[in-house]
Amino acid sequence: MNDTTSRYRTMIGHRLFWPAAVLFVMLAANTIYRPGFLSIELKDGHLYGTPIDILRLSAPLILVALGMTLVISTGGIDLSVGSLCAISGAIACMYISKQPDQNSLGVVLTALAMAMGIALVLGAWNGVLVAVIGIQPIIATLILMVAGRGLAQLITQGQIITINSEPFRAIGLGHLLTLPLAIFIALAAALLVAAFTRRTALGMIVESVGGNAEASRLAGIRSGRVVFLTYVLSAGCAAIAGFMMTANVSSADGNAVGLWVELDAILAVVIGGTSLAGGRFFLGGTIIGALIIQTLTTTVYAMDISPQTSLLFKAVVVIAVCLIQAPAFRARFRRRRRNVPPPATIADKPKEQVPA
Amino acid sequence: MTDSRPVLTMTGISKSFPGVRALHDVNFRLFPGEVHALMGENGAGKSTLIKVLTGVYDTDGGAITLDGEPVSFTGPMQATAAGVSTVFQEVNLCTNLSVAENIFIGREPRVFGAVRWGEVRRRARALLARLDLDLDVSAPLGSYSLAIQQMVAIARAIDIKARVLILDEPTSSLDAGEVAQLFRIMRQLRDEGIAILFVTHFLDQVYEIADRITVLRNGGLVGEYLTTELPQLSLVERMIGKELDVLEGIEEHSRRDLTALEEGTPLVAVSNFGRSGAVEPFSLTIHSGEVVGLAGLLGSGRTEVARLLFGADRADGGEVAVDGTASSLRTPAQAIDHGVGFCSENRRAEGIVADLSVRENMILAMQAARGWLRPIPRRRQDELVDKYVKALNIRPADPEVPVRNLSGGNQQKVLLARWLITEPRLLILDEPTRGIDIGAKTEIQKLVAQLSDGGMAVLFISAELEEVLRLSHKVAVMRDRQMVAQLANDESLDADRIMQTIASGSHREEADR
Amino acid sequence: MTTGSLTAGRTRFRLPRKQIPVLATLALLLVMYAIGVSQYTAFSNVQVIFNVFIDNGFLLVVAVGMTFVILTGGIDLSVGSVVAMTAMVSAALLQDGMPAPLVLVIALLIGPTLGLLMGCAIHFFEIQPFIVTLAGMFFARGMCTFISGASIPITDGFWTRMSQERIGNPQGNFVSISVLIAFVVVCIAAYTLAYTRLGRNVYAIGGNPQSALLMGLPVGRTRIAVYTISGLCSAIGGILLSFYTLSGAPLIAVGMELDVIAAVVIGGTVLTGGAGYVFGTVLGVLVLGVIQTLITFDGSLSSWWTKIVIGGLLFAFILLQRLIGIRYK
Amino acid sequence: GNSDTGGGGGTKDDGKITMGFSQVGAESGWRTANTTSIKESAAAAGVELKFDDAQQKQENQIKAIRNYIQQKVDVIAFSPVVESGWDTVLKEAKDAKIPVILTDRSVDSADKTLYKTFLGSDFVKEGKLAGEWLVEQKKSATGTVNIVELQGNTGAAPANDRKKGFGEAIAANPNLKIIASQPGDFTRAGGKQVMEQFLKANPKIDVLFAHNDDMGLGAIEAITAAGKVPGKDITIITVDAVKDGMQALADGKFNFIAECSPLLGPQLMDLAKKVHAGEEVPPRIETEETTFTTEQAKEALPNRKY
Ligand SMILES: Nc1ncnc2c1ncn2[C@@H]1O[C@H](COP(=O)(O)OP(=O)(O)OP(=O)(O)O)[C@@H](O)[C@H]1O
Ligand SMILES: Nc1ncnc2c1ncn2[C@@H]1O[C@H](COP(=O)(O)OP(=O)(O)OP(=O)(O)O)[C@@H](O)[C@H]1O
Ligand SMILES: [Mg+2]
Ligand SMILES: [Mg+2]
Repeated sequence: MNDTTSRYRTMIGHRLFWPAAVLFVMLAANTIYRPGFLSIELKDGHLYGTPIDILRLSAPLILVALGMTLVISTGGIDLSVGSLCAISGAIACMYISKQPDQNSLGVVLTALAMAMGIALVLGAWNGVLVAVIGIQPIIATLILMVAGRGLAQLITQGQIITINSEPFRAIGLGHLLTLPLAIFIALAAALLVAAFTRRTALGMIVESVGGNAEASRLAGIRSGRVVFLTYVLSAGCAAIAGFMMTANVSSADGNAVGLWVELDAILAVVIGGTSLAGGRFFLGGTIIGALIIQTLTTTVYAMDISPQTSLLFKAVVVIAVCLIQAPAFRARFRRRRRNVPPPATIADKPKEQVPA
Repeated sequence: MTDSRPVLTMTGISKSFPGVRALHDVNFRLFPGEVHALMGENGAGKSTLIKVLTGVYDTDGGAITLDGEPVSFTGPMQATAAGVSTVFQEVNLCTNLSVAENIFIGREPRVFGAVRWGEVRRRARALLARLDLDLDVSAPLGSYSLAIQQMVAIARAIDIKARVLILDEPTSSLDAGEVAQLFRIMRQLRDEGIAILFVTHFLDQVYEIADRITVLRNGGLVGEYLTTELPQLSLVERMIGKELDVLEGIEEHSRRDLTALEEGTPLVAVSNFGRSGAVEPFSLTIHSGEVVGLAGLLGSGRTEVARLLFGADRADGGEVAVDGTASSLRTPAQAIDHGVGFCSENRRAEGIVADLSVRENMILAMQAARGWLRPIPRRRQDELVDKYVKALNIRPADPEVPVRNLSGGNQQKVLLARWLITEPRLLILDEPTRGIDIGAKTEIQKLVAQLSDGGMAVLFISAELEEVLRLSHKVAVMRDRQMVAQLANDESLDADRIMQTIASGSHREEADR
Repeated sequence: MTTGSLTAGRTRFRLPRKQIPVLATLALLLVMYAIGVSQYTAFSNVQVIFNVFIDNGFLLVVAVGMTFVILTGGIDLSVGSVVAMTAMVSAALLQDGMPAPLVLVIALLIGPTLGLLMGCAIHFFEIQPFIVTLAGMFFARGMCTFISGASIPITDGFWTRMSQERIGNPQGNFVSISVLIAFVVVCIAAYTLAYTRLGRNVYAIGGNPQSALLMGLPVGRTRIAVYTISGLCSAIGGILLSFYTLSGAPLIAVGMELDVIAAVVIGGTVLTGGAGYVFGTVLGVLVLGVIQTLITFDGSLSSWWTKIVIGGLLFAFILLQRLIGIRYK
Repeated sequence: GNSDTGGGGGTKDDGKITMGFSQVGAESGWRTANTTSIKESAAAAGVELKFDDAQQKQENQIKAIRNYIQQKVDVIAFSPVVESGWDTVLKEAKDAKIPVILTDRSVDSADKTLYKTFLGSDFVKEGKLAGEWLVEQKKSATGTVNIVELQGNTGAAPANDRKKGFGEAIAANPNLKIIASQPGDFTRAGGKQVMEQFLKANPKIDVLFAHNDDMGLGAIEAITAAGKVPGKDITIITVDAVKDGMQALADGKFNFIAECSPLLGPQLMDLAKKVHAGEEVPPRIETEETTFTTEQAKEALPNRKY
């Protein structure tokens, strides 16, 4: 085996290769369809262009998906993130709208702190249900998913709260160094989470708990605390995403903010290579997953795919992405080419009982 | 001996995993009416050969014939249908199903497609009776100890009317009585003309039951021998590829003067420690540098004692003193804080985290004790891991492979390393030598002796009485989930006396010194 | 050496343990019903109970299918969309004048076919069920809007009869035909899970798929079968829904998968698989139904309070269920 | 006047009318205004209201109606989530002799006796009004006028009907061309994101027709961000006339709004009383709605409640 092929092999074997390849193909397809797709221009000191849009629009999803990655890695799931986005956005906007000077930085910071605080409390609530009381995560977070929408609407009294606050708007639409601020926020969050998990031992401990909760307990890990922490973290990420979503349109809509974002986030996590059964997690993969999803959405609009077929299109792409990534599929494909009968596929992953 | 045609042949079998060549051009044959032992160190490729045979893995090359016909199974289902019945290493049953179901699932007696539950239970009871087991067959399998699960797996395999029976380390968690029971049945089956492939690390067992031996080393075939023509020593030499000089040194260690140790405050002293439904309250003191052996039959409650002492289960009552001060051992984390370590007998469910790498598995307990905010520096991790990979001879020696890819015995060593890294003051070892090859086993025994010399206390549980006797200063005997005796390990103590204690349970006066 | 025969195993109390979650659910359900009766006079009408069944017949059928999937440790997110697609296809075909029996056959084939395909993708390519069925969900929902952007009414005589036939006393207490169909489905499912090999394999795979494989069980076939069954149940659910609403609407049953999963889990089935009963699922569906009935009977909640109260009741219920479960374990 | 003897579910003959109302949900500001209007008017009119939020699900509405039948309310009113599929339950209501009033959205039952009357807006007409205004504005335009459309939720009646009405109206001038049409889900975020892509994909956009104010408001953000001036570079037409939308219209960011009034409460209570008393009511009552231009908006804005 010569050097180039082996390097080629390791590249192909890298976890992020396939998600990245899919993203690349999607961008390429768009560019072929509409040559201007990738062009970026500088206008009044800001960069504009579809790639920038994709980055900016995927920022909230990236945030939510980062938290979701950790939760999923413990073998859990957090369905309440969408509602948490709505609640945090609603609280922030509600507070700001009540203040005489909406443009004061102090007001905005207070609003953010308040909303973040409440989001963390709600995250802690999820954490207690899952880690202390031992309710199955999907149900535990379903409670807040349902009730949380109600809470968000309760806060806004069912109205759409419109505010006029430049500092708040900046979270969604501001610019820094010619790029949208949202990109930096998402990036900072990603780096923070990465540092938080990979520079400390938290990442490994989370993976250990997700991989085998009982073994982790017997190794002295206080898994309850770890699981609890991930739900709080997830809520925190969702809150920031909520700020971004509401800042984007300078208004809080308790009903629409973050609707179905939990599904997209889970999808991003899984496309990124993290197993829903828990265990290993890949933050880089998650980010690529989120970008894929946003590119998909943008593509639907850009190619003017009819609304009637856009969901079909999404289904096809999701399946294609996952098929290409699935080792079993690739193995089959390769073997077909080599003309050897297909093997028995075995699920080699022993199943660990995750506490409900 | 058999001179008929082999019922099963495997020729030129090769199998690679990413980065590991698990099997390389291995030949193997199995005659009807023989017990054929497959021997080799941990990671030699025994289990892989069996999995290739039964179609769990597909081969990279080679051919398999059954009754002269070339076969290529796509999975155990096909293999079973063709008359190859297998007990895989590690218990592979469904703990959520009942005992009876585990035995008969896939082959339930039915009328018009409906399972006859009464019949299933009746037959299960009858079958287990043959193995001298009296279980509640409708209780979930998970409520029984690993050893019993192992017996159930065997029961399932022997009930399948097969021509070839494969047993991958079936005896690793069984005690002598159970083994005898199993051998009785194996002989019976052999006499009926069934070919039996048997994997074990117990040499005595091999010489007791096997007619023929095939030795693997590092994924390659060393040779096929008739048991009668291969002395034990040369078998070992063939397995490990060098001469063996291991057993020396340990013997002296044991029967040492206990009184020297017993001075001063005990490291851990528990009294009236128990848990209803699991273990009757017991009292036990363990001093630094002392090795306490726990002896008893299957299900006598040894594991329960260990779990209580580690806080894996909560005790109902009783006092605990560590270093003479009252303490509590209510959670594993607490126990670890007190310097206790616990190597579970059930390594798959309670030991390894299969997804994580060897390195991560090893440092897990130490990291947990430090808390997640203080990660162990990578350099230090590598040092520690390196040290124990070498010390325990873990293979493959790459600490970054997922631990799931290691052979069973090597996984066990990783677990051991996990606890040694924490430098515990009391190490509880529940069946640490299970599934470990003879070389490694003596290494571990030596290690235990060394550790105790260095002042570590060890609670040692093993189904092998000889091992317990060789290592312990004191032997606590369990029967029916009661600690019936604690015997000093002096000249007068031997396996027979312990068995007697177990049988009669009348040595209470010697307990609680 | 001698061995005494082992008398292992605990036989402290035989019956409960496995059934405890289900029994807890049942008890709490009765308590909830009692609260309803004491608070609202009209709640005690027998018809209220019948209505819970009439209104949740399709949910029940779909939940039964989901029970199979969850018992194997999988999940099927496509059910809501498949229900909608089935209803849509039936409505569209009937509108085109196709005879009812033929429509029934076609409609009942679509769901299982999609389920089969998803099962194959999950088994052969080892893609996570969540993703495969999510794609299935997108696909089926896309098909709905593709067929028509607006709802299609059904005027076919057979459908109308199935919809409006009242079994029992038409003026007093009655149930619909859908309820009977749902019951038949429940019984068949319960029988399948308890008494057939397929059913037992489902539990085995849920317990430990790798062990099941090594025990020589047809893991692949079973896994594909459960997704097909779930597809079939969704198709039946879709037909029942089209009886129920006498129409096909592209956005009907949105989010139904969550209701269904919630019902199954409330009924005591563990999401990781291997433990649970169809009877539990029936109870789970009833719990959701009764919660909803309670809220409608109250009739004083604003939209947001409705959601908060549903969440609260769900929480109270699950908490109690959990506490009772722990208490008796 | 009423002799309130109260107690439990609405028993008949206590003089006070009990009404069961099943609302679609609380998906938009428009809807909450609608709900508030109904609740307030019920209180004012002395009608005991049983309110239920169906959370966008037809199944839930059917369930609610069944429960109202059990509770023997005097009148049932509801805004159907979808058009079809109400015959069975409406028949049950009819058998129980409970009159039914539809609000906001209609049903397509062939049997018109199943409900007493319909009260609400005509979405097709709203679309038409918007289209007609545009045709009028652009009648002198020579080249093609490129129109983009932000639709409501796929399949929702207002979306379908407004699209239809608008399309019919602009057919009058072949120069008017819809070059892109995508759902923005009635939300600001949706409107914004879709508009951004419209702007990228189409160099020349003259007109935006948004199916509601919120999407239009989102689109304004996108248009501004792209360096264009909403209301000038791109003519914006929307439907609804909620407060924020009216403000935008007054500010000249929108150009035209076709009203869709949520304040159905008073009319509904009137109808309920009439129906309960057995009076004949017309089978279809359309809410009084108007259209707004910038000037009219400036005038109307100060007394806008929602
Ligand atoms: N799924 C796998 N992926 C990668 N490597 C594997 C896998 N299974 C086994 N191996 C490797 O193949 C080699 C042979 O393993 P095998 O399990 O056959 O050993 P064994 O002889 O059964 O050992 P033991 O006595 O410890 O059970 C080992 O080096 C092991 O690490
Ligand atoms: N959760 C449980 N439910 C019911 N019975 C149990 C449970 N756990 C253990 N037992 C029973 O308690 C007894 C003691 O088990 P334990 O595992 O302590 O035995 P042991 O002496 O360690 O035996 P082994 O050699 O099998 O490990 C066994 O009979 C076992 O079946
Ligand atoms: Mg092995
Ligand atoms: Mg044990």
